[in-house]
Amino acid sequence: MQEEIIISGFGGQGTLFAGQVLAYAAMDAGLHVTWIPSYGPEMRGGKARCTVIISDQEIGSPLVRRPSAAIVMNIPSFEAFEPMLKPGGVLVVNQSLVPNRSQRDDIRVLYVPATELATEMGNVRLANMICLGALAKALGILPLEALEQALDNHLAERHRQWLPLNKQALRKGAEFAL
Amino acid sequence: MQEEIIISGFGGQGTLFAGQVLAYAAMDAGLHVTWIPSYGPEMRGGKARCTVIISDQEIGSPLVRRPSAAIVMNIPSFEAFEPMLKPGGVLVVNQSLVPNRSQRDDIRVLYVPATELATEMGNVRLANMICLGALAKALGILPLEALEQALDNHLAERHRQWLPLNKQALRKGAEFAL
Amino acid sequence: METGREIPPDMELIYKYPESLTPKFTHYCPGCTHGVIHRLIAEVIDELGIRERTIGVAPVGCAVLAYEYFNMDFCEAAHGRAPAMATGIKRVSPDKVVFTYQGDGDLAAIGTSEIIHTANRGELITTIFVNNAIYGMTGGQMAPTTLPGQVTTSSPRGRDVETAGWPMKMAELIGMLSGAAYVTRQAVLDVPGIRRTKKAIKLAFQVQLAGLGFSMVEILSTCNTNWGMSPVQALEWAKQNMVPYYPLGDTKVAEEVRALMEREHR
Amino acid sequence: METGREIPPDMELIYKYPESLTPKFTHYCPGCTHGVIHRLIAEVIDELGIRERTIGVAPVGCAVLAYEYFNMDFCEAAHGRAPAMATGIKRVSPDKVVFTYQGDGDLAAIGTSEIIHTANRGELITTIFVNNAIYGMTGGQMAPTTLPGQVTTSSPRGRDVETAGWPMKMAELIGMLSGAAYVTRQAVLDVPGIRRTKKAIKLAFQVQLAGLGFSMVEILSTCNTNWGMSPVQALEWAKQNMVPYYPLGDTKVAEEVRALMEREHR
Amino acid sequence: MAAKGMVIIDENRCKGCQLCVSVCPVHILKLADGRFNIRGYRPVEVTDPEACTGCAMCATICPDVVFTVYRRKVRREQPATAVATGE
Amino acid sequence: MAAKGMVIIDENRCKGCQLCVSVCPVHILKLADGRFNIRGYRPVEVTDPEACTGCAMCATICPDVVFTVYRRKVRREQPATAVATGE
Amino acid sequence: MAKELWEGNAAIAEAAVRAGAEAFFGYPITPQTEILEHLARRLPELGRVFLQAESEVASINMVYGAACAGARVMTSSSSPGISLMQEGFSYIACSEVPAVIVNVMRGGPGLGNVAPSQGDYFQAVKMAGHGDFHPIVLAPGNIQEAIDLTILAFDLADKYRTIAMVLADGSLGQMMEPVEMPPMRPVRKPEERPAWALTGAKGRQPNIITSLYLLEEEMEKVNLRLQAKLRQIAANEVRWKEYSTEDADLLLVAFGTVGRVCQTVVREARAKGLKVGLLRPITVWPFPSARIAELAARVRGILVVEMNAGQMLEDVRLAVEGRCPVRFYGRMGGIIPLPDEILPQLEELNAEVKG
Amino acid sequence: MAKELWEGNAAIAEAAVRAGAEAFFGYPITPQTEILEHLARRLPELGRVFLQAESEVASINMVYGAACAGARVMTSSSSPGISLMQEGFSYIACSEVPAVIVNVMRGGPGLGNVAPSQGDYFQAVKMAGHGDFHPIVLAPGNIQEAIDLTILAFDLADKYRTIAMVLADGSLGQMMEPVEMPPMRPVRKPEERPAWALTGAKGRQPNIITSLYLLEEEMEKVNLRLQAKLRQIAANEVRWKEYSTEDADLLLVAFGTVGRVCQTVVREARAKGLKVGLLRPITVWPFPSARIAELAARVRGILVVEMNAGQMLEDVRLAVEGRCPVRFYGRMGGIIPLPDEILPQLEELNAEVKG
Ligand SMILES: Cc1ncc(C[n+]2csc(CCOP(=O)(O)OP(=O)(O)O)c2C)c(N)n1
Ligand SMILES: Cc1ncc(C[n+]2csc(CCOP(=O)(O)OP(=O)(O)O)c2C)c(N)n1
Ligand code: SF4
Ligand code: SF4
Ligand code: SF4
Ligand code: SF4
Repeated sequence: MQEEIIISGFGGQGTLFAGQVLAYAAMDAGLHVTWIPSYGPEMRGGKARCTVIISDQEIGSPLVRRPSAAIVMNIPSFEAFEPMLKPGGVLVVNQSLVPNRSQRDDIRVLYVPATELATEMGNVRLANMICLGALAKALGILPLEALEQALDNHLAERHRQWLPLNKQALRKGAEFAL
Repeated sequence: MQEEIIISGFGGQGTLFAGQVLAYAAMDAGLHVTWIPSYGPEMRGGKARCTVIISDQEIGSPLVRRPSAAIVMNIPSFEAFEPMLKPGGVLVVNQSLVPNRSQRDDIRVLYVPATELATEMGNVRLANMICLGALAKALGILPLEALEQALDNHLAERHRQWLPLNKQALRKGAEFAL
Repeated sequence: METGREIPPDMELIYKYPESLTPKFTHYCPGCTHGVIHRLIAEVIDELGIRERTIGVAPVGCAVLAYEYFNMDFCEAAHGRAPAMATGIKRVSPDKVVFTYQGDGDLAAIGTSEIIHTANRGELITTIFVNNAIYGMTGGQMAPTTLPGQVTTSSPRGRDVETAGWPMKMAELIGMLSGAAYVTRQAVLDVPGIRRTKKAIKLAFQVQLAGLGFSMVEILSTCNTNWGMSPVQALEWAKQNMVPYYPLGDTKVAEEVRALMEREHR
Repeated sequence: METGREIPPDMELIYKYPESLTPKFTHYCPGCTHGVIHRLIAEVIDELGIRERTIGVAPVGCAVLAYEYFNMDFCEAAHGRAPAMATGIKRVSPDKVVFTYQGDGDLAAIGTSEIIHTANRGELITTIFVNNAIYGMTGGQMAPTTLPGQVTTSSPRGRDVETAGWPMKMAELIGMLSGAAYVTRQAVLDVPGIRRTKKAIKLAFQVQLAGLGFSMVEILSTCNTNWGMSPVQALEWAKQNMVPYYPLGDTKVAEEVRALMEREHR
Repeated sequence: MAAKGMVIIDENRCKGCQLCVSVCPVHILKLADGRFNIRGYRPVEVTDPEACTGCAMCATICPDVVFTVYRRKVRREQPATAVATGE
Repeated sequence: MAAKGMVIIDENRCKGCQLCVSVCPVHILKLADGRFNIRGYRPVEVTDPEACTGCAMCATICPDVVFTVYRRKVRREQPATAVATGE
Repeated sequence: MAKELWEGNAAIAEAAVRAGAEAFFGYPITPQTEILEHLARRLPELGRVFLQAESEVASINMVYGAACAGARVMTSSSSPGISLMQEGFSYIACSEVPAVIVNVMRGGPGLGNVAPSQGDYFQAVKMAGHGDFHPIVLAPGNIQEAIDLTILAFDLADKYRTIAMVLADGSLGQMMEPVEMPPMRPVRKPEERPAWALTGAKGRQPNIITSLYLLEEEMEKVNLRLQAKLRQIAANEVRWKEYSTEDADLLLVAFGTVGRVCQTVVREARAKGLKVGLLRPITVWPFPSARIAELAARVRGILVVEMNAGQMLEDVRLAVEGRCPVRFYGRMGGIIPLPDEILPQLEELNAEVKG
Repeated sequence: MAKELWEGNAAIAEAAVRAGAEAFFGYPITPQTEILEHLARRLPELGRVFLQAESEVASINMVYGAACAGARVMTSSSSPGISLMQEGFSYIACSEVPAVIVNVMRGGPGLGNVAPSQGDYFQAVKMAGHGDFHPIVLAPGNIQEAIDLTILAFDLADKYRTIAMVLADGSLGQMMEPVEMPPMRPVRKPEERPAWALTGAKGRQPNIITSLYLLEEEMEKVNLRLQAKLRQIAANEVRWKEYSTEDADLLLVAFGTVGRVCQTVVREARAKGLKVGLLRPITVWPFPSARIAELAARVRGILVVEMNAGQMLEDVRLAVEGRCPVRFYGRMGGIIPLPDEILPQLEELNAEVKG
């Protein structure tokens, strides 16, 4: 088993953190995992993406050209990865900011109005967890509990108060993958 | 024809300049020549020596371990080069500062009281020219006139007033090689 | 640029986009004072009409891409070496106007030796020194100009003057050197300060044009991103904390420069 | 040492060879003041009884072989970097006494940045700065401290302040930095000056021992060889030409140091 | 009565830093809400054009040269850009 | 009457720079003529030992630590090396 | 022992702490500033020395000083900063004091960019500045290795009194992986410092540390000693990893991040029926030349893959000495070659050597 | 034209003047200070620019600036000073501006001594600081060559917009030989400066000179351009001299001063009946690999002689690729190997390859 996941969006959308939560969960589940970021030249804003590879054997390349799954939180990310996704792959689209629709029939696409839902939940920054919940559910390599555990174990002190909401967000996202 | 000449003494004894006069003369005579100095670590005083190679063909190594001729102006120089001289070579010893006598019978040794003679002539710094005169005469590859020419052409302005005395010194030295 | 809105005939143009800036968007963070300083330099160069004979030297720092934004010949120096590079340019092109644009890490840390000797030689160049009390580009480490107690990523408990020393007052230090003709410290923290800063920048270039010696304008600025504040808060913080430590005003005005100033004010 | 001459019982020893010097002959030119300064440092270290916990840092310059002459742990720094090296030593060995010995090329040219930041951090080290207005070891090129009009092998027409700038006054510059506790300029050009210089060196070491901050003694010296004079003439030339340009005396005395001085004089 | 001054806003240059908002003496600048420019920032808007005095404070503090400023002619002429420096 | 002071000269350290000669207040130092030390320098000599005051000026200016200096005891005691610094 | 998720730079920094580093002197530069930032927090809280220097030139000379004093010391930087340390390296090398250097390489030449690169291979393995010397160079391919090799670097530096360099690239510095962080070693007490160190000449002859030898003969002696040391290191310390080389027809040689990328290439190539093996040097100096020579006699061709224009390639060719064809594939400017571009290169080579 | 007796350093300096150098920025260091001293006199009297910088770091960045302005510019130094210029080299290389560097090598590593050496060969030919580039490196074997190659350096630097380095050793810098000093070339007028240079954006788009390329793709493009340029130089500019190679059984390869020493060795060896030839590279980068490969196929063995621990040796081995045995003889610390020590090495090699 090996999943190559790309989580991509603007800086500030929490794509890197979402990837780390996934990585922590995979690690705690005893799987091999690599997390590798890539940024744009801008100091602030600009692209922010990470590649997370989860595998049951030693991981070679920490980067892939054709991911098996992706979360795209803005238009450029959709345009970059929708075509590259491996057949049978899973694509989570933050519908609130990405009007595009995929024409591919060889992948599973989940359209999630993440930003809107997050705003409803009281913090726009929860969009990343909503998308992550959807992805995790769809991939099914890790139970939601594992992600929640990861949040419990690794969410930074100063964000602790957001713990419950983050978990809710995961579950809300998961609903889109039913 | 190739002569490898080492002129060696303390700094301040004019060994480097003597070598340059020789080099100029050789050049003006259309011969190949190299002049290469070597100093000790001291800022002032300490060893000062040069190797002059004169040849009728292109010169390879500018350094030799066994010179065909040498001027030694102090004891360490005598000890360094007297044994190394090639058989048939010429050794000019500044007798005033070097009490040593050579035991070798396969080289020609000229003992010249250069420092004393120079002092008599009114400038101790003429010792180098006296030794050079002796060497040149003994080697016979360059006529004294060539060395005088070299002095005419290349003696630094500020030393011009010493020109005549330098020439006298050459001739005085030459007498020891008769 | 927004159009379709026609201007009433009795309106006169008060402020327009400087010719010495390219139309490019900058990569600077929102509210970063680098943008203000770029603009002031461009305005001065426009006013002096020297754009076509000015050569700029960009630093390594957030302003590393300055050459994208200034509409003139430009080069990008090694970290801290802009003054040496500018010296090389000016010595072989004495008829050109040469300026360096440097941050506090660039000028006051790695580039200390170059700025001091360039100033001491009295090179006919102008240095714009942007003091934002931190390393911006690399993500907010301590600079030689970081204030006592100021928290940065490399002084997590705040700058400890016992081990890191006190912030360096570069305008005062450079002002001591004989080759420096005009050295001043200004701030772009409010509108009046920005206007004074522009005057200083203009004078600095005039000093170069008049061949009077080295000129430098140190400018107290902000780095809201690495200070972790809003742009408006950052201006306020700088006023509260930087200005008291770094007194504003001239630290060196050579005789000839004073004369020049007076002529200017007539 | 000459012997066989017995000392009358009513004679007391007034001056003897310092323990902190090795018996080696130095490579310095006859009459070079480096020798005098070595001796003074050694006498001070003897008097303070710190030889066994002192670590010296030699420069690149004529004093490059200082480690041969001082009878204590020593290392040889890269050209100009002695203050950085001393910083490294002192930071990991705070109980040791660390000093650098540097020439004007070493400290005021290539080593500008290191000495300034070391002083500004207030490193607890002592720097002996030998200002002989020239590069001695390399055969007499212009130094940052070379006097206006002074002829050197790299300023054959004499130092031109238009292109080379004015000689740098390091004691004044370093004195400006907050981390510097004691900075002074002395001269070893005559007996009284030599005695004052020794006092200054002693105080500089005491400042370090008391943990008060960075201390530096700039010492006006001679390089008779490259100045092309006799040793005695050289002392005279320096008095006539260097002293007027480089005023003697303290350029920085921190409060605590003043207190220390007073205690010393009681 | 007609506005003493007028600003033209190059919306896409705006990064929404609000420096101008903080200095406008007549408080007629605010960030657009719900609206984003091509770089994803909420650009500044003029709430009451009539009140603009043409003081050019916004243009003076704007790091991104968003403003072009006009002012109703007054008696004594002045060099254009000079005004930005408040002379 | 016996000399107030006395110097011992470590001849082979001497480089004949004459700095001591230039400062000796009683002018009793000069370079040996015709004589060289092991390093080829003419070492300094005391011409009139009786006249030595033990002022240690020679030792104070000598770059090569050639001198050891003694002085006839006087009333108030002093620490040895302190004298070299003239205190 | 439970695994923790560490970012490469922080992991290297923490490994230095665990290895007993007494002092760090450095200057910020992307993509390794997190090393400095981590140590800015950790070392002071442990009562050890952290100092942000005014430049890389100052950093390396502070390191030189601290090393002379006998402390375990380290600095880290990235390409341009490492270039500025070349003179210091040469002094340290000649003085034979131990020092650990981390170079997290970025795209060059010049200011370049902050993306991962292997463009400084030559600079790292061929010299320590001017003169005849080079450091031990360790090239981690993943974060666990980065940790283990950082600790090894301290030990080798001490053992051989030389520079040990950890040569990583930006991607390794910024990626995260689960690793086991070794326990904390006790720091060496001042009184445990080596006998040659500058600790004050109390009850012993002074210790002198210098790199100046005016007499040619002495200088040559020093060089002969240094060369002997290098031969000894070459004999004892060569390290590398092999993957599926037993039956390989074709051999990949790659180090660091590209090395691990090639692990994937091996899997995919074998899936396609190509008998491919991989040799990943762990020490790039000393270089596993002997082993490569052995394999070269067995395989039909070698493909060297690097994130540069072909630098380690020369060391491979020196080892192979014509025994089999050696081809190269590289990307520059901060681009990491991916399996799908390397595979075709292997197929080409295969066609070439088969035909 | 009459020959004049010139000292190597002064000759190099005067050659730069004759080549039309507009500016020199440098810092004193033995054994090349005479270059700086000569130019301190000559350039100002010709109304050109001489500036003694505060350090080598400043020198190289002043050179960088002057080069960007389109002036013909040079600096010179010796080993430690060259190490300090590495970052500057890398910037100049990436920016593609022309600059001439003279390195009169001294004994190393560290402060070393001021005696002649070839210890910086790797540093010179393998890189210009960090990143994938290296300068053109010219290695004179006598003073006439030093003059001619200094002038060539200016022309090649201009032609390829790159660094051209004259790599000499201390003995060449200080020896004297009769030479022909070429006539003075006119200096380029300001208005004749290249179109890419920074001369003020009057009536044209601004010229930008940078070495920063944030996007990996752009940075790679630049690198590909640089590599293409290096290939072009390698194709056009290889230079070497051969002595008695026509019928040689054994080949000597040596550059610079040792190269000329080996000329004597050839004579003496042939006198002893050994058929020895010599190849003396004039350009050590680009290296005469092709020619050496040819000869390697013909001769029975090769002896490489250097004043270091064996650096050019690697380039020879890369060229030979096992075609014949390659042996090495070197001296270090500033010692010049003499014919009487090289000859026995040849005889050994002869015995080995004959047997
Ligand atoms: C030789 C070298 N060292 C370090 C760096 C990394 N670096 C880039 S910018 C910078 C400092 C930037 O701070 P500052 O000069 O204050 O400018 P700012 O970004 O704050 O405007 C550093 C250390 C580099 N590029 N080169
Ligand atoms: C990096 C480097 N640059 C240059 C030199 C050559 N060098 C040796 S000593 C010296 C200057 C010596 O002058 P100073 O510091 O004034 O000491 P002095 O010899 O006058 O006592 C120089 C430039 C060097 N050794 N290393
Ligand atoms: S990081 Fe700081 S200095 Fe850099 S652009 Fe952002 S605000 Fe400006
Ligand atoms: S050269 Fe000058 S500084 Fe050096 S030892 Fe001689 S006199 Fe002293
Ligand atoms: S100051 Fe400029 S950039 Fe900032 S909000 Fe106002 S208009 Fe926009
Ligand atoms: S001062 Fe010292 S070295 Fe000089 S002459 Fe007198 S005794 Fe000799």
